[in-house]
Amino acid sequence: MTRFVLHRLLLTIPALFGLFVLTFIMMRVLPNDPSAALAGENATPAQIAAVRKAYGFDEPLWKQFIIYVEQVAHGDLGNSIISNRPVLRDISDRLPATIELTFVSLAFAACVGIPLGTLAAVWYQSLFDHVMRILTVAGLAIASFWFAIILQMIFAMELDWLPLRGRFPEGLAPPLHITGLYLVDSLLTLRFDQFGNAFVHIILPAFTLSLAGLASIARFTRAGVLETMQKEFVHYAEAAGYQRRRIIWVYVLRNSVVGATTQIGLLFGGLISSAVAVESIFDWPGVGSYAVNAILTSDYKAVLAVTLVVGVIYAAVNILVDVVHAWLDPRVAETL
Amino acid sequence: MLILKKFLRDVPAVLGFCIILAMCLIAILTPLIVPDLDRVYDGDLTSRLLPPSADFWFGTDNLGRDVFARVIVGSRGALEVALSVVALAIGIGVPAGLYAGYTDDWGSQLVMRLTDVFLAVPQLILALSIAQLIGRGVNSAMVALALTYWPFFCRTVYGEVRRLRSALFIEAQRSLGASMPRILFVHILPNVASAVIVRATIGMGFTIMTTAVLGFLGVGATPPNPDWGLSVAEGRDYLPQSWWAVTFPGLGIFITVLGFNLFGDGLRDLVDPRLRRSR
Amino acid sequence: MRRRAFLIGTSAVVTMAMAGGRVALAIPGPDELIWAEDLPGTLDPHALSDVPMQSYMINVYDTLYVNRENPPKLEPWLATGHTISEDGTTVEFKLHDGVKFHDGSPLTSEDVVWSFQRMLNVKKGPAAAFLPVLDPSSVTAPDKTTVVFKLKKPYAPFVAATPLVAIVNRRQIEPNIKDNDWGQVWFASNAAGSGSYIADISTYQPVQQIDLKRNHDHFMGWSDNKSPIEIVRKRTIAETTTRVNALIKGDVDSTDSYLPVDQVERVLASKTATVSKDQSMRVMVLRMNNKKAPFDNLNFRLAMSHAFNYKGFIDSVLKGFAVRNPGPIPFNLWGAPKDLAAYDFNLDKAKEFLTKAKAEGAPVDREIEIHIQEHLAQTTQAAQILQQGCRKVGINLKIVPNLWPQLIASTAKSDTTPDMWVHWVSSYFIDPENWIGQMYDSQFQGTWKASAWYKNDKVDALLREARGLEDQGKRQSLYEEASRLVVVDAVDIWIYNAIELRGLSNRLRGFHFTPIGSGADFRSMSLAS
Amino acid sequence: MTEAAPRLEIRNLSVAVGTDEGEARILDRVSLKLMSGSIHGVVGESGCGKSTLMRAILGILPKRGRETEGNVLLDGRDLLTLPRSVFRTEIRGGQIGFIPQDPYQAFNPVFRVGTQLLETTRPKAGGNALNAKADIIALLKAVQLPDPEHALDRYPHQFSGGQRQRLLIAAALASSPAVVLADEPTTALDVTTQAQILKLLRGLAEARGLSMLFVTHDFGVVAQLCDTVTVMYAGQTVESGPVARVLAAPLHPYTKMLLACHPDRSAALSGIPGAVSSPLRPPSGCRFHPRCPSARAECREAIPRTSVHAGQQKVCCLLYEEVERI
Repeated sequence: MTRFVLHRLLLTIPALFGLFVLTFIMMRVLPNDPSAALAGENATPAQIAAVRKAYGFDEPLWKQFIIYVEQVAHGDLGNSIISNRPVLRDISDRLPATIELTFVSLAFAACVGIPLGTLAAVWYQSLFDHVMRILTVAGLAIASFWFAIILQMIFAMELDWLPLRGRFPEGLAPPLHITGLYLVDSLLTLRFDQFGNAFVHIILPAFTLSLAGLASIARFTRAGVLETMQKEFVHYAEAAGYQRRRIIWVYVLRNSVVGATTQIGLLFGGLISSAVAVESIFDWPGVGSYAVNAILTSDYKAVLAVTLVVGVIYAAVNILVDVVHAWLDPRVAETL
Repeated sequence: MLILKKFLRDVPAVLGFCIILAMCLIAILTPLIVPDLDRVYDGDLTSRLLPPSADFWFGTDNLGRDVFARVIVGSRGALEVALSVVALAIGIGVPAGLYAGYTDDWGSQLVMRLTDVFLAVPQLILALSIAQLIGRGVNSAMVALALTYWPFFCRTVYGEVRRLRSALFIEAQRSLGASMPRILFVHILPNVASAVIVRATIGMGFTIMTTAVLGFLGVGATPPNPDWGLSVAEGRDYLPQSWWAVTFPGLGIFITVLGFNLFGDGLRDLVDPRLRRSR
Repeated sequence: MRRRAFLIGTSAVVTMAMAGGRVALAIPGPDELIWAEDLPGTLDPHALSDVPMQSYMINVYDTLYVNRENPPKLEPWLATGHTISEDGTTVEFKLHDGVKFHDGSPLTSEDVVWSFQRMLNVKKGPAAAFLPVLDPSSVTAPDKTTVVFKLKKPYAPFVAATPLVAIVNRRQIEPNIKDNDWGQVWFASNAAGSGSYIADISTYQPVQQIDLKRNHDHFMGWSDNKSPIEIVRKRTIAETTTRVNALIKGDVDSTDSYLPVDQVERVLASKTATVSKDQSMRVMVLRMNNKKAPFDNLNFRLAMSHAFNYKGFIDSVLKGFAVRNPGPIPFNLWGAPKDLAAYDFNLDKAKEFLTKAKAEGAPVDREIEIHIQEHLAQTTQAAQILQQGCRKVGINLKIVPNLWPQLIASTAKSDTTPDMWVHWVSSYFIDPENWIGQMYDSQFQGTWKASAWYKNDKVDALLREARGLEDQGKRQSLYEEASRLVVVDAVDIWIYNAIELRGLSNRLRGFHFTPIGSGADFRSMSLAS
Repeated sequence: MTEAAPRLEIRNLSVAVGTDEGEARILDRVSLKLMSGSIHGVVGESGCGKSTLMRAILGILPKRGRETEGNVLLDGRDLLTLPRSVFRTEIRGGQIGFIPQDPYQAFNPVFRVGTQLLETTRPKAGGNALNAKADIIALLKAVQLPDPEHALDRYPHQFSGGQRQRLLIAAALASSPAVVLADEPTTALDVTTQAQILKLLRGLAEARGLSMLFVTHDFGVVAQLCDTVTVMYAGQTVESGPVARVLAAPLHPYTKMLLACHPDRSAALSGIPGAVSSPLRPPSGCRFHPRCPSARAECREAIPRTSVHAGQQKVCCLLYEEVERI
């Protein structure tokens, strides 16, 4: 297993380095001079030139790159050109919020999507199957930024059941920082009131975000179950007299889901992408809204850092998914 | 014929096909449906944000332009963008995939490692940073999407070619002395075409959605383009009173993406008997 | 068995959570103000000088002078008064005694000197107003309560510009200086002030939120406000729709001062909130690059000036929440001629001028680019209004979305400056110099404010003379004359002077608008129970 | 010979399935009897309907477009009239144990063997998981699996094919079934393992008095293992009787040819010309006539009836109908 994990890590590193080079080139080659932004709103041309020199933007590109690699090697992705704060710190402050949001969405999507997909496969080509397929495809076709606004209007404004925005009520102290995930921290400290607060705040954004994921999960569960149902061991289980419920919900499903775990990485990528718009609408203090702000202020260092950090997380999730896959399906690790 | 019969029995796929057909018709017939482009670009400020009526079927937007006309003309733009992106991505991805799949040299390695790099970040995130860096506008959004979408085609083709490479009929061609381009384009390409077509169909829907998100985030189409995503973004400040300015472009995105996804799904069921599914 | 226990456990937790969750939906606390206006990009008041920074700075920091009321009046604050030498180059301020920073250390003339030196060395934000006339070494403190500024040349707007400069606590910043950076990295996320409110840095999340606590020991005392607000929670809500919804729902006590006009009725119709409508000093301008053909042609510029539907824009798009401003200086500031004739929307005249321009050989058929700031919907709308007019007279106008940082970078040179772009000139300091002076004196070319690349020796002379004079009456007539000249030359398209719209909760009392900081001065506010 | 009541009797069982191209009659009036404590072989080429027969007995034919006629009597009770729920709770994994064809495919790869073996005893053993486990381990000993105590915690891929087949045999026996169905349980195995498994089955059958229906295409296996045999062709029974008799004196031309194919039985390996006919469009008359060397003109039209020879050997061929008539 250790060898398996190491192998996956080694495969990831060149890709991440490539991404690093790619983003650097994008940021610097393109006709974008960050000096003016750095110099400030009322800067004179002379001031801008001074900034350009001070930050080394007048150096040749390869030299800038080497300087940058050195910085990153020291765990420094540079300071935001807008706020002058270390971007990595800002991003890591916001990371738990995004992770909490995406994982809750993923969990919700899985809890609803897997049974739906399974039923659709069991009742293959039935009315339920057709309706479910259209609905899940519809889930993929709904623009999340549009859906988010609609949900806010209904559940936060009209019905007034759920909070409109944010991650925690203003003015109340958030849970003690252990993991940074409010839902987890509040439970760890047995503060059920805090858990409740965190929970009601996450419902709308997580639901919005989960929609596309739910649809994907339902779709690949359906496909997986259909495929697994053709397997010999299912026929055997039937002939050997396993209960039908157990065959489908335990034996077939486990195999289908094991096969589908590899899809979760891709799904996670989709969630992170949607989070960019959704976080901003729900005012969720995560990396997504940070990215939107960075784009709007042309904070190229922040954009670069977000891209890299998302890349690293994405890689980590994919490795994690592979490890879980290997753990669920004992044959995988041994084939290596 | 059997395939057609099987396809016709797949109700959602047929529905998807009908939607695509209708959308294409609308896009082609735009000049007939909306003869007066002034309604698209040139609003009357005194009639801004009017609710749907006999005169303005979908109401008017914040500059008094006809939302119906804009949604209709927007369909053309959406399809054009999606087609260009997918075509560009195929143009890069398929030859690259053919080459990388067929050969074993360092070039093949390079291509595949390059796809690793592009796939190391979720597509939208990368497209977002590329689009915002090369300057805003439909064209840069298109370039950004194509640049981030080709690896998907490359991977698909690569996998198929690897599978086919050792097939008997290819071996036979090779021993007959057929050149590599000939083998690739005459013998292998037709065999990977179905996989590419399926991915392209689903990619159309996916691209329309991603373009809309880029438009919404302000790195896509630019005013006065009646782009759907941009229209939703422009209209969202007028919610909830002027719901029509947001809802109809949103429905445009929804229905078109739905059509491509349903159809693509059905195609995949036909083409890929293993029912393997991904995005 | 295990599974059942798990299910029971989970439901128990969720039930308890839901029971506790009711608390979450309660409105903000009775003595806490939730202020939903964007946080500045950095907390360093010397690094930035924009509207979000102003509304933060005026609460956490003190300045020599402040602007209050509307129309604004310049009042001494940390200073008790000032004197200007005969030749206009030496300005001396007397300071209040016994002022204390938030950490308890005294604020003396030394701190004022150091603050100005830091501001001038950092060379960002507010520095632009001072760099041409002030060297860091020429700020001195002869005694504990006196600060002397030696200007390179007479500069009349100097005192009016002092509210731009926050006086910061040297003792807190100095230990955090690295690589001679004047503590910029540290100060970007810290505070060291003396103002009416103390920034609680532990609550600071960049871009997102910061809490301010009342400074009970503020040197001005609190006798003017019987029930001041103890805690102000500043929150950024990025989406306009969300921000307005939050106000209506009662989650927050304010929006920013750019409430979309179409939301005004909705806010007014709610039981929870109202809208404050205040005449500001913020002029919207469609810039024209006078150095680029065809904009070097007066008739073409005139054609453009007549092609914009001013009334339609102000009455329909802005629903009347703006006032037509015919020239560069806000009409409610001295120096703006009362009799200035505004260009009107007249497509016949536009066509006429266009024909003339064409006859004079101007390349009127080329595609003209107008750059907008894409996250500011109004810039798009204005450009689209112009686009509609242009379509009708046969000018091909293309809208290009852009962003502030890129735009100000592009204005460094005339050939990179866009054909046209849309922006506002807000009140950085209250003096015609902030508008016409920095916009049309050719010596400022290369800054965004002077991006019309207009050069008229007569205007240059008038503006330079006005800058050197202390007498406001004399200055006024000079600025009025200059205004008439630039309007005749149709240098830019001046549209309106803004009425600022800010949504406020009904429980808020004591909101007083002033163009600088847009009324976000928490000192005077209180909350009704 | 006194006719005892058979354990399992199939009477005129027909199964037809609707397909895109029309109705396929996969089983056509199949009859056979499995006597208590005996092993009955079912022999035929692939595609002759053996698997469908198994599925019909187990009640797991696909639902859609299926039509079934005839009777499947287990201890005199007609299984085909039973509701599905009873089938599920009493018959499969209860009164009928099942040994599948391919031990490599029959196990779910991601579950431990123990989970899967204990699955069949789940409904019956109730809460007493400990007992069920002990019973299974005892069975594993009976099927001579090495290290039976730890076998349950391992994954399927950690066993060899023969071991897996032993596990599956144990699973089939777990519910002490009245009848065991074995679907070519040795075809996927190599020859030595095959022999071991057959020996094991024989031993188990004798020790436990099992009644077993053994499906195979291999007469050699039948000879080693079975007491009686039924030969099937294209969904029909063509001949049946005691193994010794059928092997020694096959009556039906098909049986003869099948026996001739077997390398152990004849010096020359002669294949049967042609292929099994499609159940979609079966030949008229006797289904075997297109391939039959002794076919006559009437074979094309007349449907043969079953005739009995020497009181035990039944054959379904026009040749013998005449013999009878004469």
